[in-house]
Amino acid sequence: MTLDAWVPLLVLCSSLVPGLLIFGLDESRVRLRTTLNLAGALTKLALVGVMLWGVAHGHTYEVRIAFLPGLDLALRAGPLALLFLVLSSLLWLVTTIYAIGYLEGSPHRSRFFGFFSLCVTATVGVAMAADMLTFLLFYEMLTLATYPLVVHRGTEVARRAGQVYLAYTIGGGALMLLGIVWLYTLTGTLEFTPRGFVSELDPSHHPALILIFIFLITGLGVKAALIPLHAWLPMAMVAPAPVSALLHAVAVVKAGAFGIVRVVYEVFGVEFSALLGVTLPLAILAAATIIYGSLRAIFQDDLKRRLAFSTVSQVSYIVLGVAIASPIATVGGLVHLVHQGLMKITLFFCAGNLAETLGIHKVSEMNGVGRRMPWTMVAFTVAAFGMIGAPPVAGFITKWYLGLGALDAGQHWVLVVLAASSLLNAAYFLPILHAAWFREPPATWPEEREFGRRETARALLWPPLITALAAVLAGLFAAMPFSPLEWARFIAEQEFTRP
Amino acid sequence: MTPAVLYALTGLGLFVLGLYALIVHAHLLRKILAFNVMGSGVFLVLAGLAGRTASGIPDPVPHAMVITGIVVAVAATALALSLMLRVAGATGRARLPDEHER
Amino acid sequence: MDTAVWLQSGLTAPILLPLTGALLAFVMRRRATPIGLLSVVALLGAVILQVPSLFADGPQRLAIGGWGAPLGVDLYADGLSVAMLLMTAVVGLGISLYAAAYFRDTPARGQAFWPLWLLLLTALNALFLSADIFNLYVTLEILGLSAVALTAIAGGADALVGAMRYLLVSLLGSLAYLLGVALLYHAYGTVDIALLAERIAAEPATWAAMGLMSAGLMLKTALFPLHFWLPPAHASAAAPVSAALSALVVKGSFYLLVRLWIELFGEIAGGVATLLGLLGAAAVLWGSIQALIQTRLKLLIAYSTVAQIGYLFLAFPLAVGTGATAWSGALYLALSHALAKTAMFLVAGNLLRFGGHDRIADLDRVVQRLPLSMAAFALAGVSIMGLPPSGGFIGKWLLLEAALTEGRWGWAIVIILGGVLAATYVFKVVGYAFTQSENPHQAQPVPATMEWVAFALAVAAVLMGLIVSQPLIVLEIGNPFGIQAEVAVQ
Amino acid sequence: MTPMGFGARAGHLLLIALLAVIFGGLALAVLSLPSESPGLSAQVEAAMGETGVTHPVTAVLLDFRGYDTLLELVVLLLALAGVWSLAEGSPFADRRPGTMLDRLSRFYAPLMLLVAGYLLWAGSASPGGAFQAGAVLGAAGVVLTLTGWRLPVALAGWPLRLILVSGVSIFILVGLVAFFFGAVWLDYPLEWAGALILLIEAIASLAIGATLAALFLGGRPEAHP
Repeated sequence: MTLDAWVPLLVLCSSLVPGLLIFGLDESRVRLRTTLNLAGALTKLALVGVMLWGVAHGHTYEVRIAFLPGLDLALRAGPLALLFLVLSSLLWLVTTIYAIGYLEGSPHRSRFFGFFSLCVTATVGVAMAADMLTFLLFYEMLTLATYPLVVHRGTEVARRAGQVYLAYTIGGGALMLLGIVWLYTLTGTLEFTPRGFVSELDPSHHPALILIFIFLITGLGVKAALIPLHAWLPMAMVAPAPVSALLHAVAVVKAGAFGIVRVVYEVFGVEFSALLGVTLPLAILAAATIIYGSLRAIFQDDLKRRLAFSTVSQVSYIVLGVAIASPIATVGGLVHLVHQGLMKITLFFCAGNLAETLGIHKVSEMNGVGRRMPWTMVAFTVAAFGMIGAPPVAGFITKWYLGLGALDAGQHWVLVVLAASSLLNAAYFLPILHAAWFREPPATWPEEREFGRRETARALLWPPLITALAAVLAGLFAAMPFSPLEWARFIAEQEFTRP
Repeated sequence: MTPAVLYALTGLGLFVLGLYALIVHAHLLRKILAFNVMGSGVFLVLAGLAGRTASGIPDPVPHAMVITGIVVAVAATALALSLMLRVAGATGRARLPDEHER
Repeated sequence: MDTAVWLQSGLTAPILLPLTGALLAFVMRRRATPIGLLSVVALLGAVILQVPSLFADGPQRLAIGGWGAPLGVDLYADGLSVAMLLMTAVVGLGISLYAAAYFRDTPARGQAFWPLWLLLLTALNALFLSADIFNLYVTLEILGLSAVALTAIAGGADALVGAMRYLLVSLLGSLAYLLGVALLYHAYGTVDIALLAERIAAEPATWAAMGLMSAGLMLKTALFPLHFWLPPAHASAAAPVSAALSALVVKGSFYLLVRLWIELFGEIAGGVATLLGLLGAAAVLWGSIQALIQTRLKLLIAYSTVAQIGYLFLAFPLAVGTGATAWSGALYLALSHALAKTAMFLVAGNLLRFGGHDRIADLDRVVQRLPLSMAAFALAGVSIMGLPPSGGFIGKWLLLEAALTEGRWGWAIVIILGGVLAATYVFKVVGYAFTQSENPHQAQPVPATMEWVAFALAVAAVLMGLIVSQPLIVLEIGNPFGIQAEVAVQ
Repeated sequence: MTPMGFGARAGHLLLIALLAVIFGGLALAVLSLPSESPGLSAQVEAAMGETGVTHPVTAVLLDFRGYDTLLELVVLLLALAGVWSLAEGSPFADRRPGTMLDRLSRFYAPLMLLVAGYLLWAGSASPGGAFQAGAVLGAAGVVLTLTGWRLPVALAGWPLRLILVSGVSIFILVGLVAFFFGAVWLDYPLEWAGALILLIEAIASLAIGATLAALFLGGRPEAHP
């Protein structure tokens, strides 16, 4: 094995090994646990940085392990993988810092951080998987690693939520398995290939391929929370805030969306998908999810549930971008993978801060909170504007490219969806902002904790500020090399350019 | 019908008869006896059909098998009876409880 | 040592080592535990040492007493036998280590356990190595009787009644099998499997023998609807015994059925294969649903065994046309199920020891209090559900591949559905392990050995999914599935 | 096993019909067998010279299929181990016979030993052998047990267990002798075969007799005073 082949494995191990070590740690070893967590996160970030530089300069990072006869387990860090890798390793670091602050003094932290690390391991595995089988492996591992986080609190509500979460994800995984084995019996390979590997099949197999597409997308759509498979997501809100942040912005829903990207571009090929006639239904489904999620969000008083429905809506931008099947829309969809992550994680961090510091769980309790916690609410505001699509925050870039792409592909109806969605986004975010900044604060907060001069604990405050800043920078410097947008263009070129 | 076949058919009859008793009777002792009847039937088939030789001297191999089979049956019966006594001691009846466990 | 002696010690050691251990443990009651552990370690060593020579020389045949078939009894080892031997030795070692700790407080039961347990291992190994259908009858009887006696060791009305029912079923199965042997011998003049394979023809005697032997073995393997005896017996036995019954004993009769099917009956069976598959499918669904509605952990695990046995029988129809893929899949499932199910039953034993009960809804935060055991349960569950990477996943993948290659949708859906149901019942347990019970209970200490053994076996079940090629190559030694003869690994 | 549930008449008739079908099928199979079949007679005949015994059934039992017989001894031992694991004491702990029974048994027991010895010896040439001898020995043990004779406490522990396992043990050991002659397990050297088989049979019948008697006793003799 060359040195380059080791890098993907090291990326996996940088969270796997600390995770396993943490399981064995006694609850009281706070410092060692924190050291392991941060060392793992920093190592991963550094390794991913190396790969980013390498891939931009033409290196390939690939490792294979013989598995079944004719099938390998393979990890490969290509441009698309790196988009997701950079996002997840960056946000892991931030979330870890946040979680350390958030869970200070609460029980079972070794278990929590252990599964947290496994969760990230699975996510980077999903990102680097070079074929459907490896993808499935990490995809299922993600399900298993997140379950203990969802039921972490050990209440009856948490157990029920866990049950629902599993029912959806295991069912989805089973459909995917069926689709994957079927695909394998037809093609004899599962390797992700730019522009797909099924277009050569005899046209008599096209009905089978359409069914396989449906199986795979259904399986992935569960995690990506496409309607009607989204019900688990709001229920999973019983988990601690860092988990919600992780589920929504980095790991679970992103793994689903990323999988859809892989399937459309590198299993079927976007042009062949359009030929099969499966992209338009997918686009309509995504559009319906966007509108439905936003509509439901408006009527949630529970802040985390409102954010959850917002996630349902926002993740489908990615799917929409993919399903429009034009190069420009692809850029919009891919870049939203990163943008939505930055913005949504900020929002969840802020929600967690409000709950931890003031005991605020509901939108109706947020009157005047901007005065009590200005920095938190600044971050929240930035991210909310991003979600609505106001420039210069990153969300604007997404919507711009999606709109251009839809025009380019002649799908004008998408513009209506985008406009409606932005209005709805505004409808569920602006009242919050208005209440937080312009209403009088109540005499007492539901459950206030004292943090001295600062508005809240330092480990809780910095992460949302950093991610909010990142969301702004991603929007402002979208044209710079290595910006998410430029990277998404780099990928889109590979997927569409034909000799 | 040669005697060999007659023995074999008798053996089959015993086998099926034993099976009937095994299913129908509730008392464990009867079940154990039924199993012994079945076993005898099998041994009769095994040994009876060994007589189909031209010389009239039966094939010795099935006879050795029957001896082995009998010893196994004796051992199994001993264990079964012992177990039956324990079941009777523990539940007060030498029969299996009704089918609620199915 | 010259090769001849080496060869025969390779074939006889798996039988003689545990047998000698059993005799010594029987005579020297007070030393039974160290004797037992030593024999099982030696057994594992002997089986492992045998593998390289099989790779080098292909399948091995040993004519005991120098006579050779048809007069004498032959031992025969190919990849299939060795895979089963390895499974037995590994799981056997795990169960032995566990039992040593489990019976520490009840020495009388321990002294009764060891000879019976070593005889059970003897019987299994003799069964996996025998090439003679009458000899196989004797091994089946040893297997059945030792399993029954072990079940009864737990004492208590449940265990005794379970053992009694098990005994009757086991004896009935053996007699049906023996009648089949009688018919085959008198029809073809031999009881050697290889010779029978040459002579067998599609005629009434063969069909009758097939019916009798298959029915007997199905009864012993607890294939739906003949599974009724299994849950009460497996659930009421002592933990190490439950593990042995579910992991190993039912595999013995299943192995024999596969052997007979491949060598003798497969060609002439016709629609019977489909019937076996349908019963298997029914077992998958029925067993899983029953597992799901159980309120006691050990019964849940026992019904899970009923379901998993069903999976094994899906290979019978799927092998028609796809051959090695389907058989490899079923055997892979059997091997990883042995590891996973042992781990599960041992965990159940730990929980029983810990809380004094196995009511699922009252597990009361065992995730925190016995983390290692619950980790073992969850990991074993991963394999039972068939999620990657685990041995169970590989088995299901191969079965699915066999089903979909031929476009047999019905079987594929059963395979998938069974996995989803398995996930539901496994996570039912895991979910309750996180929550606080309304009936908090006294906690008894659980010896560390008992936790670590379960954990190690569960990890092994998962690792089976990462080291796939080696077990598959072992399985192919001597081409036991009789297909693709030209590409068989020699 | 549905004893009472099948009480319904229809179910009962169905069962009988099913069993009749099974019988019919099996009978058809038996009737379809060739009316004449030598089985393995000829091969046994041909190989008798290499066995050291002259009775074919004994040759099959102890030589050709000696391995089966070894396992069969294991089954007996196993049953005993099972019975012992079930019951700690014997139900015949304190039972005294009447005078008549006592005297008769003292007369019969030695006679039965003699008969057993004869059966054993005869087995190499005519019907008889280890199992028949062992059965008679076992019966002697049963008679003695019933008439109140008890194994001395000093012998009831490991010495008894040693006797019980001696049958299987001698089989294994004699089998291993072949190893040192470079032959296959359980292959007796021709010139020794007769003697070795007799040795195995002698010890095996003792073990079988002891096992059968112990099975009848139903519990470990040393477990009660």
